[in-house]
Amino acid sequence: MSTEQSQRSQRNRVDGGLIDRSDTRTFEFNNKLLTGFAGDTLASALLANGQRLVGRSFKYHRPRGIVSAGVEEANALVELRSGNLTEPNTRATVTELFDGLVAKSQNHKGPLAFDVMAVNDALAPFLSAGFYYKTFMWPKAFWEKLYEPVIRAAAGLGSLSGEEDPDVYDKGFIHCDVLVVGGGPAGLWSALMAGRAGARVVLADEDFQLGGRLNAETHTLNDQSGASWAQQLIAELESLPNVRVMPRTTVYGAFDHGVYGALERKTDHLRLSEGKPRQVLWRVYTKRTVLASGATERSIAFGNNDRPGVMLAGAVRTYLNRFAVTPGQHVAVFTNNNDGWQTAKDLVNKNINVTAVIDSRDTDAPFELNGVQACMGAQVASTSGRLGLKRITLTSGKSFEADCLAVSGGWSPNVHLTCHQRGRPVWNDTIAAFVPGADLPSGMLVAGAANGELSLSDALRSAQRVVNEVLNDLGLSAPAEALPTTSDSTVDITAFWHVKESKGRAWVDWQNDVTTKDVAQAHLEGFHAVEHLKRYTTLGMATDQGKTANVLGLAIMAEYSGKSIPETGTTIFRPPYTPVPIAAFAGRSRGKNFRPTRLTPSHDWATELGAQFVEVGPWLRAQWFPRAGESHWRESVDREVLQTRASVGICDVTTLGKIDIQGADAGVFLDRVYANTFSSLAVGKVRYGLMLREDGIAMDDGTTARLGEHHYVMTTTTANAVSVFRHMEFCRQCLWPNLDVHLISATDQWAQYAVAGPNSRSLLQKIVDDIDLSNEAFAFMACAEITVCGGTPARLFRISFSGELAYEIAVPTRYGDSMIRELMQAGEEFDVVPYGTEALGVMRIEKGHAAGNELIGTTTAANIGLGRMVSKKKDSIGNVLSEREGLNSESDNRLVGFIPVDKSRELQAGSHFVQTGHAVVTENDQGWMSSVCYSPTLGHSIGIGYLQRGQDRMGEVLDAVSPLTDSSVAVEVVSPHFVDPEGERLRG
Amino acid sequence: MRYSALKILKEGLSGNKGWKPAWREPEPKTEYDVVIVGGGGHGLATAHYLAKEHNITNVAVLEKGWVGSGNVGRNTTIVRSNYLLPGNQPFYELSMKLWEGLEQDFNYNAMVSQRGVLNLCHSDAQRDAYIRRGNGMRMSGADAVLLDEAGVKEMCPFLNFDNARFPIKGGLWQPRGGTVRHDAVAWGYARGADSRGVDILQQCEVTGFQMDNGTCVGVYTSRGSIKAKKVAVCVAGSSSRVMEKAGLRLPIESHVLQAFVSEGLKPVIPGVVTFGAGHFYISQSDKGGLVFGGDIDGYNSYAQRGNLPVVEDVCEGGMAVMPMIGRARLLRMWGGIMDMSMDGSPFIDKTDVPGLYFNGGWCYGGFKATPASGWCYAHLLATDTPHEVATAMRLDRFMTGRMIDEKGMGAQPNLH
Amino acid sequence: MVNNRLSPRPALGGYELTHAGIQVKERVDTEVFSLACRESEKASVNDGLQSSLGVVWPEVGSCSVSTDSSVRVLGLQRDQVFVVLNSSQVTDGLLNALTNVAWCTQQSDSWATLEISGPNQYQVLECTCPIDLSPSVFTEHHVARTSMEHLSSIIYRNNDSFVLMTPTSSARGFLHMIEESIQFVD
Amino acid sequence: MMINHPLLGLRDAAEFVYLGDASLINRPDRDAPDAAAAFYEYLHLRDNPAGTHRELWYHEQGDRSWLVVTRNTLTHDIESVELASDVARQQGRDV
Repeated sequence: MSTEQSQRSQRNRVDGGLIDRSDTRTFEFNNKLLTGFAGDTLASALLANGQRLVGRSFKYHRPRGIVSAGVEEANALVELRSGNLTEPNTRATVTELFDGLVAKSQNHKGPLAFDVMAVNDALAPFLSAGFYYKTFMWPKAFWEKLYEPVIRAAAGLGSLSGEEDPDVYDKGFIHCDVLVVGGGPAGLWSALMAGRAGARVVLADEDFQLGGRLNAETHTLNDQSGASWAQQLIAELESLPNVRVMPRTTVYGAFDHGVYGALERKTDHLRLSEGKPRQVLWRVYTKRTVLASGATERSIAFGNNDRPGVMLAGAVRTYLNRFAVTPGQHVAVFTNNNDGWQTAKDLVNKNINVTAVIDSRDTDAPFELNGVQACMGAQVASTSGRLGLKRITLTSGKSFEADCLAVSGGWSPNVHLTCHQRGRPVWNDTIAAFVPGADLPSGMLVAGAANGELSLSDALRSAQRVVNEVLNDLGLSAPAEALPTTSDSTVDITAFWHVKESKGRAWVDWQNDVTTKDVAQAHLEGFHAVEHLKRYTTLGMATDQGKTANVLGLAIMAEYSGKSIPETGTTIFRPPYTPVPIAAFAGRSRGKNFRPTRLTPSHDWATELGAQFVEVGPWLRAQWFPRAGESHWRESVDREVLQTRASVGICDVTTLGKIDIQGADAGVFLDRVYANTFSSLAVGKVRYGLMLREDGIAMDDGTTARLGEHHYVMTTTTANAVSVFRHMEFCRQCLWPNLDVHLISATDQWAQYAVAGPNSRSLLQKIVDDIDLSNEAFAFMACAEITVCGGTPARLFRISFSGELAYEIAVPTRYGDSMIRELMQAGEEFDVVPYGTEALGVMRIEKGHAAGNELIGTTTAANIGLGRMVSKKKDSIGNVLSEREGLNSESDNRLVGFIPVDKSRELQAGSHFVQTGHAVVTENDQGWMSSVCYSPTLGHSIGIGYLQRGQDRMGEVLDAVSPLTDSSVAVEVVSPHFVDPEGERLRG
Repeated sequence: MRYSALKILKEGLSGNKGWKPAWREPEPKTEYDVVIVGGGGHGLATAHYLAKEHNITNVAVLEKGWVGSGNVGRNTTIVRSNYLLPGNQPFYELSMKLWEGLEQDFNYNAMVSQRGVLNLCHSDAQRDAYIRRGNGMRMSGADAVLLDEAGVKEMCPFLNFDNARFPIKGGLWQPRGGTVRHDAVAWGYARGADSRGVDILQQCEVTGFQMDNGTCVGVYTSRGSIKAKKVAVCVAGSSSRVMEKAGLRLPIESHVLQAFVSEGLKPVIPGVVTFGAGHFYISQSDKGGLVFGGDIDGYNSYAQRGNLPVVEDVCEGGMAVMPMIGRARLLRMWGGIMDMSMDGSPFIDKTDVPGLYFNGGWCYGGFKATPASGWCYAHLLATDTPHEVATAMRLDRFMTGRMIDEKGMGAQPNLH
Repeated sequence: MVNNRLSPRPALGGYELTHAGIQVKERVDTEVFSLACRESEKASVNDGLQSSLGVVWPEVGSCSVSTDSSVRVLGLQRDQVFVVLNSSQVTDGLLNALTNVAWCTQQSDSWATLEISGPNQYQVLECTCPIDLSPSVFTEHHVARTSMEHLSSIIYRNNDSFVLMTPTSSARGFLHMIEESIQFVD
Repeated sequence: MMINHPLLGLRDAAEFVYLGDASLINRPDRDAPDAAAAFYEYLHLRDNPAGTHRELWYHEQGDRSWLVVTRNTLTHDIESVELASDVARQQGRDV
């Protein structure tokens, strides 16, 4: 389409503005191809094309149009883009127009102009505030089957695609001295002064075009237009190396201690993001914040004030002056202040027909406008026009033609960020609005309209005052620069909220369809508290969070209850200031990158072997190593177990936490953190240790080796490595700060492999350099620092988790890959088998070792049969509270073994135990099965679990019941040590 | 005023001008049989059941702000009875049964929506633990269904099955779980209690306890002093602050829990879904907002607001398990103050002070407990014996070592 | 005894990349030792460090660099520092010296080390690193330990580049994060 | 939140892990006659004020120091930050 053609189709386009007419942009709204220009928003382009009807309201499906030109938009919400890029509830008023943009209206069945759901509007008398709380209760079953599904189906506005968001998102951190929120006159001035003074400044503005109202008004500064003055300041700001100018960036929240959240929209103005982050969520750390977030205009409630064409008066000026669009050809104005008059004036100057200015103030008109009828002390009673405004009627009966009604109910400062830390705004009668209170977030100062200083000269003066204070706080000197001289106007408001003689419903919250009658009814039913009003009527709970509606609603409530507005109070402003995509808060932490992955040193080698991997906390571990011909995981696991028990197997156990403990008091320290004693452990020996929490419950277990007089190496379980380290630092720094003991994690330092099975000694003997591994020289629970493979330093521990003769050998991680390959090669003659976590688990159950399924944070030492290990001769963490009565009951659970009476049956972990034939109810619950496996060694299913008085019930037959999995198996209580109960193999 | 479809019709036709206040706004009397401190869900439910089940109607509920201004009005509305331990599970199952009859009970539609609660599991060990839990639920009379990966996929095809850091292995599903419109619970109980003669006193802050020879005989309030035969404190979130006025220290810390809601969306999420490898749970409200949350911020706070790390943590969990919500926008974040107890379980008990009773320590699970909490607290107040499903919820259990520690985290409130 | 010697393998295989005005290189020639001592022993430890390596025990958050820049001590904790030096400098004599000075632990294999440089390095790092790295604040004499995208890291300056140390087991994820950041650079 | 680390300056609280009431430093004497009651109170009956609270934070993603942070639980304002080991020594935890 040629520029000329597109100009013609944009019938509401006027002269001027900040759009680029040389850059035509084609877009689609409800399958209709339209054009606009670079610099347009979707809303301005729609208005340019005469598209007034853009959506349907939430509850009554009323036809709705564009009301604002900013983030406060309540009505013009569209589904932007399509397919998996669909963005529901997108405000057309802040959507930058790009070539190829596709948007659809929302919340209607059938075409936008003929929404069948609009029947709700006819039923409105029965759907008033809170109606759903009072009905749908009979008959009882109908709620779930009929009423609720119908209500739910009608809920919501736009739709998600149901597909994964394909865009990427990023996060970032910015440090600065001064964060300036808002790039209007006050923000630009503050940023420039701070920048010139040498402060590190961040200037963030939600708009793609900085300048704020300067771009929307016809004010002049030093005889320049507002927009060009803004351009000049922006250019200088961008030239300063210590200033970061961030357009398209919304500071959405003020958090503790000078932390601000900001969302930068990087590619939302482009058709595709092309692999770059769509948005970046910045965390801004700042010393001072200048909040220059401006103000938002309110409406007035009167009959049918929701018709497409009824708009905010300031927004009309924005469209006219910035976007070169007139929202109508015959515009009327309804105002309670001078600002509405400014709209009429700007329209007249653009030769748009202004049919009337209706002013609720019973005073003289602030100025005369040629050909414009002024109705002072007048009120609009109603409007007409099915899908768009055609006429307005005053309470006096007078009526005017209008396809646009510009309404100005006064301006509310955007105090949101001042309240994010529970500060409360205070009421200012002069401007009939809430302004920031005294309890601001620390480090925040407010300038300009956000502070209730609504005129341009006041805004600049306050910016000057605020930035000087900021610079003084920072120890910087303020540059000497006089404020520009400005054309100016005062708002001069007389509070006026709603037209009592309205014909038809008068809307307070457009999006959630809350009317003045709903407010009245809430009052009638005793919902006087402002939070009750909000919750009962849903006032202010829509996507705009009541930016235009809240003050109106509570002012009307105040009127009904005969209280003042400050007495009535406000609801709480919560972050975010404007909605933020959930994906932006997640950033890169999604999919496989949700959390870090830790890989073991043998990972590549295991991958080459085709190992199946499993997530174990942060780690990926080999679960089993399938071989050709094995079709079921059990085949692989059984083979790994049997071969290990028959000859030798190797398993990567690097993931166990390793803590290096050194210091003159290392032994004393260990005695205090472990329930059992370590100071007496001989150098070159390893001991099993049980660690309790201070409440006497088992925290972790593992082996600790004494490598030297003052040097121990502790192993923790994989899962608890981090929390045990933290706990030990607590003990070291907070409880016994004078002990000479030092901790450092060595988990990543060492690649550690378990070598288990009767041939493990023979295998290792081939690897180690000159050390005698015979039972005499290196007995069970021995350890040593050695070298392997001709000089590589290593640590060797003779410990066993499998119950076999076994060792763990550790080499520096850089040798880990080489080591596993060497071990496998050396083991070839023994038919060595690598085994994974499944076989490891089978062997430990066969051996009756408690592990993660057993140590669940409620387990006492007695539960796992280690009660005697808690030394009473010394103080240790958990020692005293482990003696509490409730942890030492005779009837306590004990860890015992279970075998199915019918050996062909499979046991089920998570089964509960009841006495044979007893009812499967809580009262008869005697414990549960914690771990089960098929034991290839025994040839049947085995389990370990907790049973009341289990130690005294060997041989008893019980039911292991699992109603959840429909199983009930008769089991015999046995010792948990299924294999080699005397421990001959591991000592051999 | 009784509510019905007919009533709505009648009022609708006459301009909705005949509605009466949902509850009275009486002046405080000088003395009551029972004074309940705290006009939240639990306090109002207690009053309702005291009146309805025990015929004790000379009762006042004292609320420092407005009815329902505490956690009953700022939670994520989930109800379920999928607890692990015998000290908890029968209690929550009683609560579930009371939810199921609630609307008829108090003539108010709280929109109990039993669309199911699905807890995802991501490892064999987690599945084993869920089986143990599910079996315990079934043994207490609750419903529970174990789903494998295919079963989860059928129910929630939009979850991340292809590219997950912690793949979904299955889930434990409680079909009767779901959500309830939170404010309506407070309002419904308030109406139920009020209609039976209970005085609901808003803007009435308790400033102290009247003691006589070591016995609590009433309270001092911002609206004057009030005598009572029994004083029942029920102010979760502020328990330590209030009980301190009676000289009592509690095994409780106050922590902030944040919650989030998205813009309104057409229905996409069938019930409640919880992620098992991170802190994230979600449901969709009757109005279409995605209501979600995760872990507590983790530090003591009375500020009713949180900070960014947890916001990000929750959304990371959401995107990890449910990447279709990425383009939905987070509309509002808020915080409530939780009574985090030392074992993650609540208290419904007498105190060492005669005449003074305590209900609190609900951690972030208090909403679902509201009916049973009121029921059992009313039972305790009326009979001076604990209700049979609440016998383990004792204040002295840390002294005796009989904790109810569902998560096994020990005396570390921010980990429960 | 087998005859095959074990061959070392760097955590990231000796990674190198130049893209979008960024250079990234894995350092494969450094060794890291942790030294720990009590407050009361610091003076003597300091003397030992001076005489053996020409460095001092730095304050937490600071570095001490030898005059020839071959040895750098990272002040990571009040009672614990990392000595970073070139592999070629590691001799039995040096190890003895370190062990005699304070409680010493080999940490070389715990960490993968990346050096990142180029004009866009700030743009890359500001996406993931919460530390203020601006030259006026974070100088050659600073070091910080922090978390980047849930990954532990130690960061310090080396002339015009940044050195990042991260635990070996998650080093591939860390590298992926850096690569992604580079890809995101405008 | 930002914690003004006594050695490192302002650091994001996200780098820290919270424990709770700083009186957890005052671990009772196991050999005292009332040890059972003392340990019960020490572990379970912690300070939970609405106002100034002394509490333990651990700089896990930093210098691994335990800190005593004095913070207002109503406003989150932080009054002071000390090294817990220094506090512990001052409080006489010498063995």
